[in-house]
Amino acid sequence: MYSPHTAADREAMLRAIGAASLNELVAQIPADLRADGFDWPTALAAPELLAHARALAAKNRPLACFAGGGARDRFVPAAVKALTQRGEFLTAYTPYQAEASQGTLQAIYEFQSSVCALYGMDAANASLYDGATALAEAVGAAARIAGRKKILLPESLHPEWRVVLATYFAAKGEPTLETVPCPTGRLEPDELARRLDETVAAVVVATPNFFGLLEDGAGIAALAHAHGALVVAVADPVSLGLLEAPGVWGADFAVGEGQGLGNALNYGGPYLGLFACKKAHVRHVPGRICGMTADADGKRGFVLTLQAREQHIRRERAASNVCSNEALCALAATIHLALLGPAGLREVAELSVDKAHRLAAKLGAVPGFRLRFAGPFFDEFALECPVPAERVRNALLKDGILAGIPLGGYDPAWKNVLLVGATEQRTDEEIDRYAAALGRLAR
Amino acid sequence: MYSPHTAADREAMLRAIGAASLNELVAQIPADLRADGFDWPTALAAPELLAHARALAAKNRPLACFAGGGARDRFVPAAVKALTQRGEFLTAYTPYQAEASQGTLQAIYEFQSSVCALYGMDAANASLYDGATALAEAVGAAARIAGRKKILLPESLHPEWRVVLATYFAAKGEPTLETVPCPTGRLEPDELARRLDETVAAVVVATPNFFGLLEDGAGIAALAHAHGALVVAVADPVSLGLLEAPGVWGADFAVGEGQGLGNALNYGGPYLGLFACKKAHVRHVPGRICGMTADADGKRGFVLTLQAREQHIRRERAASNVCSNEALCALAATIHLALLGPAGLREVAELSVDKAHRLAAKLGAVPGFRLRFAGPFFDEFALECPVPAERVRNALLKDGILAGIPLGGYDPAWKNVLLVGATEQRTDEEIDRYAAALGRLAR
Amino acid sequence: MNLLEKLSIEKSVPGRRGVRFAQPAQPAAAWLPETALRKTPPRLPEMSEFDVVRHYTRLSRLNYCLDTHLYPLGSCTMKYNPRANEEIAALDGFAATHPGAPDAAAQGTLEVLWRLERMLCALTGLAAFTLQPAAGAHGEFTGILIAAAYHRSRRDRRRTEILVADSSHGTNPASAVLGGFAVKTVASRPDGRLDLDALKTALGPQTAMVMLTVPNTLGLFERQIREIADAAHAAGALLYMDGANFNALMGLAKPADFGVDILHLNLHKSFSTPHGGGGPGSGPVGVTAALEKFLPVPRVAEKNGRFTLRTKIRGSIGRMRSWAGNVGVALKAYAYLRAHDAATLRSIAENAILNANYVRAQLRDLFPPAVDEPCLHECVLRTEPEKLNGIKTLDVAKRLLDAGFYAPTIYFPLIVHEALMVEPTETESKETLDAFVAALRAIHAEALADPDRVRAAPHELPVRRLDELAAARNPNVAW
Amino acid sequence: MNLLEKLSIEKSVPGRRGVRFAQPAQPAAAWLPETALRKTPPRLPEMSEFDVVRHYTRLSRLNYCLDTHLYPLGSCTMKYNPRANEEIAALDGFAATHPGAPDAAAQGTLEVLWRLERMLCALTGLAAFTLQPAAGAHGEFTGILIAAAYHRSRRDRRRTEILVADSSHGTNPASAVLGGFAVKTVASRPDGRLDLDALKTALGPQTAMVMLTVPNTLGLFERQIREIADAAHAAGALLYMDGANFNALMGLAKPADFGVDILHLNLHKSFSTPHGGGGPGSGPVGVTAALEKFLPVPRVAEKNGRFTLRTKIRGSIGRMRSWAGNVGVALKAYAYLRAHDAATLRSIAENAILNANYVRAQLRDLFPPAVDEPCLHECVLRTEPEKLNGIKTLDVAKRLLDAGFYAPTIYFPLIVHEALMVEPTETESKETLDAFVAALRAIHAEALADPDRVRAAPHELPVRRLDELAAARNPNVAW
Ligand SMILES: Cc1ncc(COP(=O)(O)O)c(C=O)c1O
Ligand SMILES: Cc1ncc(COP(=O)(O)O)c(C=O)c1O
Repeated sequence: MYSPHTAADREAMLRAIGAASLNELVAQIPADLRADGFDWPTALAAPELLAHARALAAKNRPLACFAGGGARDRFVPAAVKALTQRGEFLTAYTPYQAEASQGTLQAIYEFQSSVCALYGMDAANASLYDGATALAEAVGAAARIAGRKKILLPESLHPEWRVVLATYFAAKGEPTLETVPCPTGRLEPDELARRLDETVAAVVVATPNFFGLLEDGAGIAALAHAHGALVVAVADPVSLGLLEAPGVWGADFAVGEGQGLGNALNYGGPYLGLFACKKAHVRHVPGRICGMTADADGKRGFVLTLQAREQHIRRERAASNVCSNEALCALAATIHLALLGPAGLREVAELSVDKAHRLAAKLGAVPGFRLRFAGPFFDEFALECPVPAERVRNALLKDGILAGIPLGGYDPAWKNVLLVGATEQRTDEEIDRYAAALGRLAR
Repeated sequence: MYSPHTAADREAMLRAIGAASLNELVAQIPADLRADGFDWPTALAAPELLAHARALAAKNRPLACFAGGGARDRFVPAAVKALTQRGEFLTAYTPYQAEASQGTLQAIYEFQSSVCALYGMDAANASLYDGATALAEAVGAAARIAGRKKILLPESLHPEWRVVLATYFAAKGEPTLETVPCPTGRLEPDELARRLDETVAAVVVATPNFFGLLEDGAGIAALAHAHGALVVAVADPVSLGLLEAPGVWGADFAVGEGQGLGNALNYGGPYLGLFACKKAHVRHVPGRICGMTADADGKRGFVLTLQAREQHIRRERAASNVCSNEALCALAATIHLALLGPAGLREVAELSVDKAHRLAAKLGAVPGFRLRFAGPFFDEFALECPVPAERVRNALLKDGILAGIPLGGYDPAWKNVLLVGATEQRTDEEIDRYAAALGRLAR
Repeated sequence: MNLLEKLSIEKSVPGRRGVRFAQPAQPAAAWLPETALRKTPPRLPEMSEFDVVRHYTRLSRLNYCLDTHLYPLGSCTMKYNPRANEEIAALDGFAATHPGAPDAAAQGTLEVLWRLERMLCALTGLAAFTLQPAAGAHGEFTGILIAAAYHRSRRDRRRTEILVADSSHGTNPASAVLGGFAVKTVASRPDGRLDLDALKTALGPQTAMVMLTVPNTLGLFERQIREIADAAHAAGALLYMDGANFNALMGLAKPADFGVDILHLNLHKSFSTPHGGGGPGSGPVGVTAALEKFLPVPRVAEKNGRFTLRTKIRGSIGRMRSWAGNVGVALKAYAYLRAHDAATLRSIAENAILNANYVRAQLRDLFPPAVDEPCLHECVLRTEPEKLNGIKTLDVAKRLLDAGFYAPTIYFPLIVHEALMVEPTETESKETLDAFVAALRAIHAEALADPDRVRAAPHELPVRRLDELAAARNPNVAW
Repeated sequence: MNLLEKLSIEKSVPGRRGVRFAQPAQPAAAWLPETALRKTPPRLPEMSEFDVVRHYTRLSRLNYCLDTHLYPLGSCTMKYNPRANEEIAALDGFAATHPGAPDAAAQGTLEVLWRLERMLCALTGLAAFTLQPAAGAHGEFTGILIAAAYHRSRRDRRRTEILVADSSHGTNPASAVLGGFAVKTVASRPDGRLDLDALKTALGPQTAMVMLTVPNTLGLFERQIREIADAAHAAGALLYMDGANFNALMGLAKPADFGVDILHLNLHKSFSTPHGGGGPGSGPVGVTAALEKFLPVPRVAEKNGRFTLRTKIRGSIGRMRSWAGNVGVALKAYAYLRAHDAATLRSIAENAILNANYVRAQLRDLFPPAVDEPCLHECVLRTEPEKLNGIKTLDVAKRLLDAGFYAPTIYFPLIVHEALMVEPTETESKETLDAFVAALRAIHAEALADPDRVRAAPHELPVRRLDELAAARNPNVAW
């Protein structure tokens, strides 16, 4: 359909090749391995294809989104979309030929720099698949560096991310993962201290954590370091418009889900794995890294660098198997951050915090509902419901509200817990509508 | 808001200027002419602006569009939008500096060529405001060339276009416009012949005409030419994927509404005035024209040409006052036509014809409804209703159907007439839904 | 042949296909007479979709544009075109609405048009606007038809003449003639303003209207505008303001206070809608209450929050085009205006004025301003060939392209010899202006040191200087 | 410093603002402890919106890309990226849906995912697919974890080794190691195919899986694939097919018929989703019925036209990432596949094969193919420095950039000396290929006549050859 060849083209080309027919070229596929047809729908012409897609898209329901859990409904400036859709970015490959790819390369360098600035780190890569896989890579690197096998994961880390880590390391059997219970919703120093010993390679700490709560990063880092363990921080990059950078409070690695920086919700992907670390660990970074250099005339330029870590050079001895990453999402994040700047990012963070707190106050005031945990939270919070949270979520759909994520699917103990968040996108009207709907439910 | 200046920038610049304050620079506006404030809404931040616009857009109702009248719901390939939104096209000005504008200029040349190809003409301009104003310009040029004053306009020309012509020439008083009645829905040779004499500068003929009917272009042209009058043809460019070109059947000028070539409905604008003519008249063409030339090295290039016709050179002696035109819409049309090619354009035309005819058969079979006119039509037709057409149109809104344009507003004699059309976009399901709704109405 | 990029038709291959459609249930021959069908298909390119995308992407890259280069085109207000406006205008609800849809199905668009009209009234102090004109020149013509209708309504048939300033844009006299008026040009004084005495002499019972550009095309405010208005009114004439340069007045002054009767604005200039390589634009026309009834139809009316499109208004001049206007452009302007409060609107004008004066101040020693006093939104400088080895404005302009800047408007206004009309707009930063100033200063130095290099410019562009004369002598305007 | 374009941070001006937001009702200090707040704002650029648009527009123009240049990168399938796919994936209904939305609110997306899975099954003959992997390498890793789970489920703990071909992509061995397996490399024969005898020797009770790329990275079909499959199965091992090169097989052959147990496809290659400068991709993994239960969650299930997301499946290896996968990419692939019927899908493969052979035939006298027989979708050629004044593949690649072509994949597969791996894809026209062939032939001639010019290439690009060694020696990876 998208091939330009006319019958005349094909003939001329076959003649040039010296082949009698296309079949002759395909002959190396043994006849008994050829497909003899398959079940396939009729083709849709261009207008029908669009109409079909529109009809499908219309089967999804637009909702005022109070769900988070690592996927946030954040404002994406129109310029982000317009620029990332430029063919020069959209249709380029990984910048193997640096001289013909300076646009992509410089943008990656700016991306890495922005990530370092947010997380207070020295080095970052060109992106990974998403936050969860970035964490898996960081944990793997930390274990290699520390030469130890055990990783401590707090229960306050996203449960899906914990499953991803378990999946990643199940076959290899190492590093081993130990979950630290968080009955207060946060990683308690005592609980951690009890588990720290010379087998622990790294402690993972998410702040804001899965429940939206702020952890004592500095305290945890000090504890971990005292036992020779590395610290891997997980942080929402938007929160870092306001909160202290992990690199400052002592993290050795920092990862995050970057979707909220200029990327749409997309039902879960493509998202953006952010990965950063202190200088000492740069040669353990997985995936692409762009570095600054100069050309034959001394003119500044950028190249993919430290490729000796990578699979295409090192094969089975590579630091990771990552090849394609999420470059276009990273570009969106880079442009997004440049558009917002430190002041804009702070505004987004402050608005989200403010709205989440005002929402929490209203929801917590509905009879039967209360915040599950005490302590400062960022822009998400765990709401304890008098009934299964899934029922609450389903009931509010008819008000056009996605009330949050019911946590019972992750842990039966959380059956009545709804994870609720607000971003800069939520209006006062929507917040009030949510509270009112919950109020009606309580009656 | 979009200005980059910080307070420090302003100060530094004022210092360089040697002005104490901005006020000093503005001082040439006498103080008593300064505004002392005005009523203005509070500014909307970026997310609120988008939300506000979405809310407004949602107040328009999506309808299956069977309305035409010069504005058609046609399929626009995604590539048209992606390419016209490229900053290089979108944010360039009229290509005054040709060397830095070869992209726009070559595209205009291709546009002119495509228009000539469709209409069978030798020359075209870079676009005019819309079809109606293009006709006004053509009529004005024809009167100047013929050195005569009278223009014959058939009643089968779009009534709004007739009003536009009347408005354009009212103040000047010339050319004078005479409407030729079309009781059969078409321009009858006898009616025309009766009015043709040596005062007639031009005869306008639209085919397909306002009612969708095909006119006898060749016959009319022969008649007009026999009386020394020029022929100005009006034609939907999409119809020319199938129908004989006006230049072939004898028109001297040809104009059309080009919206259907790659441009959205946009509630009426921006649209695209197409203007073409035979070689002899090229120096009477209004607006921008791009021509091929060569640079100092003999390399091919393009420039705006024949500028001696234009207002910025000739001022009160210019062929027209047109300055800005509809360049981006013309670009969309150019890309659209390149994507479709002759075969694709023919497919669109055939689909529209086929769907309109199948629709007409179904609607005409509903008791009380019938086609108002006999004779071959293209993809629109006049449906005679048993009740005022406006009522029919309003009744079908609840079925999600825009049934057509009621013509009573143009002429009380057409009170019960609904102008109905179908394009390649209308599905069989929609056609059936329309017929069924009309059937229910008839009961 | 030596060329930059083949034409689409030169890339065409018979039988190659791009976008395809479904097959009709019946071919056209089933419905249409054979005689009506064309004998040969139109000579359009036959390309694959990919070929087309690549072709126009490559073509686009031959352009300078605002998104890549400073575009200091005087009188054109090439300010940043916010992408939010594009997103908003493209929203399906707006873009997919047929202009023949009943009011009930188009409330969103009608509300935008109505609100925009109210906002333009607030900005200008005028009573009513039409959004129908598709461009500035179209607006002028509309205004001229309104003036004609006004005088006609008063049965004053002597008003056959329109006075325009010699510094005016070419569209002003051209529009006047289109409206059937004779044009008389009034001279400017050495300070760049209209000569009030000359105007008074020219005014008479034959004068239908005075057309004035404010700020004028020298970037100067017509200080005596009130006197001009009074003189015109005293003579029974109307005052028309060409408001294409409204960027300099936004939030600072209301033309109604000047005594203006009719004015047009250019949404594609002052209000940030993109120029698209030559359009589409939008040239709304505002009038005083006395003239409102002459505005073209349709017009949007509001009652209790419901919006209707009025198509029959007694006194209206008629229709300037089909449908309601360049609605897509109006939407962008509306979005732009809603992004600002009153104070930031005013700062638009202030920053535009600051930028123009900054450029003027930095260049006045080498490129003397046509009038040496602070300007508003743009400054008109001059090249002095006699001091520059004969280097002309055209040469300077072409050499600027090499330096990575689009050229200013040149040779306009016509009353300034070797004019270079620079309008930086408020969206350009000090750093960009510094680079522009440095480039012009370097060209000046080069003109003294190596004039032939300047004369042969551009050197760094995809093509060298193009032969415009040859193009006009032997027009080749289609393949 | 001499540079192409400043960094965004170098264009930053303190206090300058781009996109702004509303002010919160209360500042953060009202809600958060002072100690948690950062002391210094992150060092991000402070730019106006216009600066940002101009910056990234200008940056973009430093790139070659598919939309402007042929991109004959072997193994990468750089085919046209239809814009319709972008439009569809960006539809609000799809793009704005939260992954935590209940099934009832996401029926549209779930239906697309389900249909796409069924289509991938139809194309490959396999029983089930997961769309969760975000790229090809991620898919490989998924497949390896499935293999491990399979053997574990059979309590077969001896299977610690994975066999890969020496021509395989680097991700194959790297993924195997990530899964905890030892990697053993099996050599290829001179005809570019895996050495079946060597494989049989290597196979044993320790073998968990054989990983094979089909067509292999030389663009050749593994004719003995069935024998390979049988041998692997006989040894109790699984057969994994790296299906990144599926473009050559689309509609022509179903991997399930080869005896493949697990395979991944690259939607961002075969199915036309854009590569975006390095991603996002999508690497769905397909398996036989016997292995279906090991697929990661979530999976989409259908019943009576209602779609549900299943998150708990006994036997599943778990989750490879958060949520359901790169849904936006899957949407584009779905749109692509729906635009084709079975016959045109097959013609995709045929035309891709035709194009590769056309290039091979036209160049084989100067750049000898690694294996001189008809290829499938790509051909691997060699530069012969010894006959070319020492000019190497790298030099040829850089010189090709000057000629207006992106370079082929070079120095891969590792088993071919001085490899130039050319994959034109089916969306390039004969004319483009002719130009590419002519350019390579010209470079060959130049290498003989003026080798220094070739060695110093590129000459026409924004930068000359960049120093990669210096970059790695002293990494500067952030401002
Ligand atoms: C002062 C002035 N008046 C009128 C116009 C005409 O506007 P338009 O090009 O939109 O017709 C222009 C545009 O260049 C202008 O600068
Ligand atoms: C043969 C082959 N296998 C695997 C991969 C890895 O795919 P990805 O880059 O999507 O991880 C590639 C990509 O280059 C490839 O060509």
